[in-house]
Amino acid sequence: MKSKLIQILDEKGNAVEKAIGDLTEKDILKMYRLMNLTRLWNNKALSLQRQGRMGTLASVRGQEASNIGMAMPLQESDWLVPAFREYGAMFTRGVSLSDQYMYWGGDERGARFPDNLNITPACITIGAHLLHAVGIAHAAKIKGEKIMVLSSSGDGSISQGDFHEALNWAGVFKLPVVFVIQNNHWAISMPVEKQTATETLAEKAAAYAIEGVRVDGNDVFAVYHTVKKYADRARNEHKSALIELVTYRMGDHTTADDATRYRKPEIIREWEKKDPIERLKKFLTTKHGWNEDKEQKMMAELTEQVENAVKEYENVDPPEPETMFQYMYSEMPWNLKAQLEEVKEFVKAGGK
Amino acid sequence: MKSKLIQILDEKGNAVEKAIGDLTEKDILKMYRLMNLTRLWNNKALSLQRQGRMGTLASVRGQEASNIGMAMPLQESDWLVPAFREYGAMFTRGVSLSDQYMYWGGDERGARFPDNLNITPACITIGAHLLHAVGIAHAAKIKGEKIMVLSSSGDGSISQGDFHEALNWAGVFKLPVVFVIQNNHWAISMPVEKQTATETLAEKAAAYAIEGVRVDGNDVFAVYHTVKKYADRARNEHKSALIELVTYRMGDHTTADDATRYRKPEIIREWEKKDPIERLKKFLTTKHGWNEDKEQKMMAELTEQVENAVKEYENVDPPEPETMFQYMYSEMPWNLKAQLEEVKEFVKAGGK
Amino acid sequence: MARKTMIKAINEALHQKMNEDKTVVVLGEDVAIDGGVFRATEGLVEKFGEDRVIDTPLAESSIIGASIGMAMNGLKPVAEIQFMGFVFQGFDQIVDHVARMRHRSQGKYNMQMVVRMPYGAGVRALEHHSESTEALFAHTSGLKVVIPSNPVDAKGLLISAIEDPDPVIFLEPKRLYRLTKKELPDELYRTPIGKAEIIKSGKDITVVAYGAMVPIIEEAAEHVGKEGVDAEVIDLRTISPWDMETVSRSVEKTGRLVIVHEAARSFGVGAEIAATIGERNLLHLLAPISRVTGYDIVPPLAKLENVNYPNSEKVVRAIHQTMEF
Amino acid sequence: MARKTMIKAINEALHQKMNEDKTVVVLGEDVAIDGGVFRATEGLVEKFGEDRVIDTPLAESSIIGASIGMAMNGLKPVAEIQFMGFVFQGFDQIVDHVARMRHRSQGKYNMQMVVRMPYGAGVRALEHHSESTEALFAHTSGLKVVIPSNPVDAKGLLISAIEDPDPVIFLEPKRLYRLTKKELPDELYRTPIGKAEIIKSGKDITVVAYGAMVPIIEEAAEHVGKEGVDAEVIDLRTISPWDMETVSRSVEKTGRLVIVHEAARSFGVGAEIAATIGERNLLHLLAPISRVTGYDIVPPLAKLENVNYPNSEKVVRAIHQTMEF
Ligand SMILES: Cc1ncc(C[n+]2csc(CCOP(=O)(O)OP(=O)(O)O)c2C)c(N)n1
Ligand SMILES: Cc1ncc(C[n+]2csc(CCOP(=O)(O)OP(=O)(O)O)c2C)c(N)n1
Ligand SMILES: [Mg+2]
Ligand SMILES: [Mg+2]
Repeated sequence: MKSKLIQILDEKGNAVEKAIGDLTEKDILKMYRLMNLTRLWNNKALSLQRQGRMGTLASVRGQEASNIGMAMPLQESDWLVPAFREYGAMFTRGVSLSDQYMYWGGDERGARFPDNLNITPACITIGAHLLHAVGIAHAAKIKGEKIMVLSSSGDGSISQGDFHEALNWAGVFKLPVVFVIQNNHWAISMPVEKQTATETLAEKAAAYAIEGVRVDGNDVFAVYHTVKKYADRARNEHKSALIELVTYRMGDHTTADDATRYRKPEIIREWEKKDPIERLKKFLTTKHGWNEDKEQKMMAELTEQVENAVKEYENVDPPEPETMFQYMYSEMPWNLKAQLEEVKEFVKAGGK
Repeated sequence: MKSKLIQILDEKGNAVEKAIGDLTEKDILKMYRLMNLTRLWNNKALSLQRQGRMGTLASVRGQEASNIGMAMPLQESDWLVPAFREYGAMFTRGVSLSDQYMYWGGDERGARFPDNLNITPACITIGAHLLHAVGIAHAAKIKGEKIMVLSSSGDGSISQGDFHEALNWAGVFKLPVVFVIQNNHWAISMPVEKQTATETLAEKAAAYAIEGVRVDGNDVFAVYHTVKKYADRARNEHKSALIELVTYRMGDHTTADDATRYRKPEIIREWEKKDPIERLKKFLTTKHGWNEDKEQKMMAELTEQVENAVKEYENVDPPEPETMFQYMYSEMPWNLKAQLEEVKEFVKAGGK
Repeated sequence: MARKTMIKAINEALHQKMNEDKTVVVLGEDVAIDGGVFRATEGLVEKFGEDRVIDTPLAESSIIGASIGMAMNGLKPVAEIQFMGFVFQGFDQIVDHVARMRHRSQGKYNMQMVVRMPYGAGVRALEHHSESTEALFAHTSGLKVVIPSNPVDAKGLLISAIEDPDPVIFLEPKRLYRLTKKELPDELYRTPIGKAEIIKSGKDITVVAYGAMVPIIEEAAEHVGKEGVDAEVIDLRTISPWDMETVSRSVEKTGRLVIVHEAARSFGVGAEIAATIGERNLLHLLAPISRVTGYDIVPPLAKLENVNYPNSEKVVRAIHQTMEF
Repeated sequence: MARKTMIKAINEALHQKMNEDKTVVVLGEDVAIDGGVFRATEGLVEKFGEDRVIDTPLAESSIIGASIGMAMNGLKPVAEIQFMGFVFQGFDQIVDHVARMRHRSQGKYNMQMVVRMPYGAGVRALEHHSESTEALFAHTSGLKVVIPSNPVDAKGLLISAIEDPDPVIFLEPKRLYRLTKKELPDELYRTPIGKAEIIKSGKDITVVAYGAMVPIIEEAAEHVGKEGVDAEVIDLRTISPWDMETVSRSVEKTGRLVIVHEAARSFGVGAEIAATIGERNLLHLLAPISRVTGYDIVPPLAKLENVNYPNSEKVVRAIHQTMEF
């Protein structure tokens, strides 16, 4: 049972005009900017990492259309519940570039998103956050809020019990939650074919009596429109859905990984032809008069944004030991107070 | 997507002759005996429980065809991996009546099955044992054993993450395991409709690229033949399957439960018409010259068996405190040795 | 005011809080139509409806995980795990998410939620129905762990737990659910979390317990009282954060300490109390700190349940040994 | 014999046992083609094939649960959990089934299996990559918990663990994986489970640790040695069952004890050691037993990792305080 792949913008940059729908030039340019911004941020982070100025990083290269396309259709009161390879989606919703540098640089303070952003912190334990998404949606239903919740996770997440439980719960209670799977073909060294015996991930939706669809995840138009359709349905009709975005992890799993151990580099060249940014650029060039001048100007602006974010990240004072203790509870219990005192005394006595 | 219900023996005792297949009169009489034995054992346990001579019991009444029908097709080297409402299946495979009384009477020694029986102990944590079944099958595959593994669990188990993980693993590794779900319509007070949004449980098989079928679980012929078919396939072709047995929990969830709190007693009368034993009796009467004489003779024999088992159970010496300690490890570590000494000293000093 | 059982007290706390605060919701297996297998949630669905009293699929990870999301989106979930033995299916959600979401989001998302579950032996039930693994929660930073020992505290502590901005693991001694009745104040009241209660003051020896063991140490104290040993009896009520001050002050006075819990001894709650009091009060100690506990085994089924279970006789013995040291 | 790292020692133990015993299988996420994210299982799939070296779906409950079934059906699985922080998805399988199957079946089914996982901080990684929750396993009756501190023990203990008829939780201090090399015997050898090692004998104070903390206490002992304090340094190697005799005898001699672990302090492994030694050796104690540990918090990300982590300076300080008491 193979669900067909939804595509609007093909690898050559040709689009099914009609399917572009209500996306204005402004929208499309916004997408293009965000996709490029995400890639620049990512490349910079990788190079900082190599220089020892950044922690272990999970590169998002290749998944920019999935990231931006899933976040753009969300309304402000909707929720984004990400795993960890979604900073493009986070930027789209307003998370700052420097906060993400801080987070990946090993500074927890970068995980504090502004109060008005409905984004949950990165979830590292695979699959667990799908249940948080379900709970947020369940609360919305109880409170009568007209919102929806979008969770994003990788192809690896479909093997976890929590994936099943989340979709089952959403099906039973008819909750406004859309489960997006970024199928980037790999879970570290495990190809998606070894994760499950089904041909597609979308078809798993049937086990929960919800709809499942499969989308070209490198086609930002298709991602946008599919997510929008199901997000709207979720918000209006309290129907859940499973959306498989077929994309590719162009880099190593993280900077601690070496993908050449388990996959042929040739495959990367194949997927480079499907690059999500290239195709949008071609489309913009053909249809919206995009040119190298505009490109260079935009890139200069984005690069400056990224550089400023790096500066901010690198100039911030290191976190105080207090920050390890202060968020554990609303009020520190005696043991934490005593331990914080221990730290302070130790530091005062010249300890390191 | 509603899978159709496989039935051979209908509620009136009429059977699709052809479909009875290779079942001999002897086989059928064996089934009938075992189903009655299970019910007698069960009724006796319930009455012992009311008299305070037995622990909390999960009644199997109504599910005798499912129990016996799933166990009969197994070969000696196959494995049965039950939850806790499968003692009919256990008896079929050779577990003694008195051992089961001991177990439900709160004496762990009843859980030691003879070495030659491939039956795992009752699994109380819903769903967990499905993964044990998968592991047994996986080992068989690795060792090249030509066997299969049958797991049995309730309709409630399909909500657990472990259910999903087990079926996914079986699908990925193509293991000889058959997952039988005894859909008795209830998980304590939760009707199966609230457990999942799908119409049937069998259709969930699609999410794992394995076959799923739905069987009248009160029809011992259908249960037997379906399980046999998929058991043989599993053994011979290493194909997994999901079999939903549609049956009914005629009693309370356990003796600690009061089902009138959440279900109308009328429904029981409906399901009494579908009683698995009654229908087989009618069939035997019409087709195999079964009569009241034979019935009474059989019942007398079975009742004696049960009474003997009760005697055995009630006459066994109470377990020694050692038994709490001795099976924790192959060899007791110092802390257990010291604690066992503590117990002995305490008892010696007159402690209670 | 009327005499009521602990299960009734818990039920009353839920009724009153749900009535007072519309953001409180109850969820779990069999909590709605059945009113909970122990009847803790009886009558709630009739009064507050299926939206706020939710019969869930049979899935502990979901129950906890969904509660997390609900708490993030402004509700105050009170989740029930049917028996403590089944909480491990949802353990990742508790230790990796409930306990950490506040820290992970650097204070943005409180986890104002309660996970209730009956714990402990003494009801002659099946496997997994007699567990006492509170130490695992106590060791998990970010959680509070509360265990009442009587109806009055059960109501007051549960109300405090629901109002606490931090996540509370609320362990109910099922053995005591219906064992005794106590005069229960009708109004909505709070019993402070983190504060032990000195049930009986005494000068010779301190005896500490919580939950189902409290009646047992009271009995033991009464017994040794007749022999002239004046025991101070402390009910911890909260084991994380436990009330170190109260225990420590008591040991300063008595110089002797017996700790009682039904959980396995090794690496249990008693170890932390003994270790901390040993650290703080070494010079006050007139005898080694003694632990009376369940053994390092699987909680036995009915036939051997009592052999594993601490009783007042075992506690009396430990008191004697400590006094005679 | 050649100088090798701990990760190499672990890899060698797996190679040699798999070679010797065809029933040993290895399974986990990324253990086959990738050779494990830390390379512990490197080269195994090439040598022993995909049947015995199994890349699994991303599902910890499955990894443990399937291992249980394999053990029941005559294999000796060595499961890898990629990081200790992810074990909780499989925690029910461990505490409710691995730890209990032998008892549940009254001796019919051994759980001869090993669950390996890297634990601990010190590699500046993401959340859930620095956990040290060994106390939760130690409190679970039915498990053995082993933690090597050097390449030689790592190999010998892992071989013993695979041969042990009981289930072993094998915790590998990832910080030490490549930190130092030791002369590693080439042959297949065993290091006994349940036996501590006295790394350095001394008469003034006993310092106990395990895993990643061992080099730290060695360093501290060396430091105070120069000041004239003669510390006895003990590597526990197994924390359940821990070698009480060795520690107790040492404290009889020295009268002083410092316990070091990176896990959170409260209700941690140190508590049990302190409680038991306090019980047995009260009259030998010249000073309170001291614990140097991580704090009761979520293990911090890179920027604050070192502040939480015990180091030799903190241990030296605790030794000073204990000596000066
Ligand atoms: C529960 C759990 N187990 C193991 C890991 C270790 N791990 C981190 S990422 C990863 C692979 C994830 O693959 P996928 O879900 O496809 O996401 P992707 O990395 O491709 O974005 C694994 C196994 C984890 N983070 N959580
Ligand atoms: C993991 C887990 N959670 C909760 C329970 C408590 N419990 C015991 S039986 C049961 C219902 C089981 O329903 P089902 O799977 O349909 O089996 P049945 O009782 O109908 O045979 C529940 C919730 C349990 N045993 N295990
Ligand atoms: Mg992936
Ligand atoms: Mg059922």
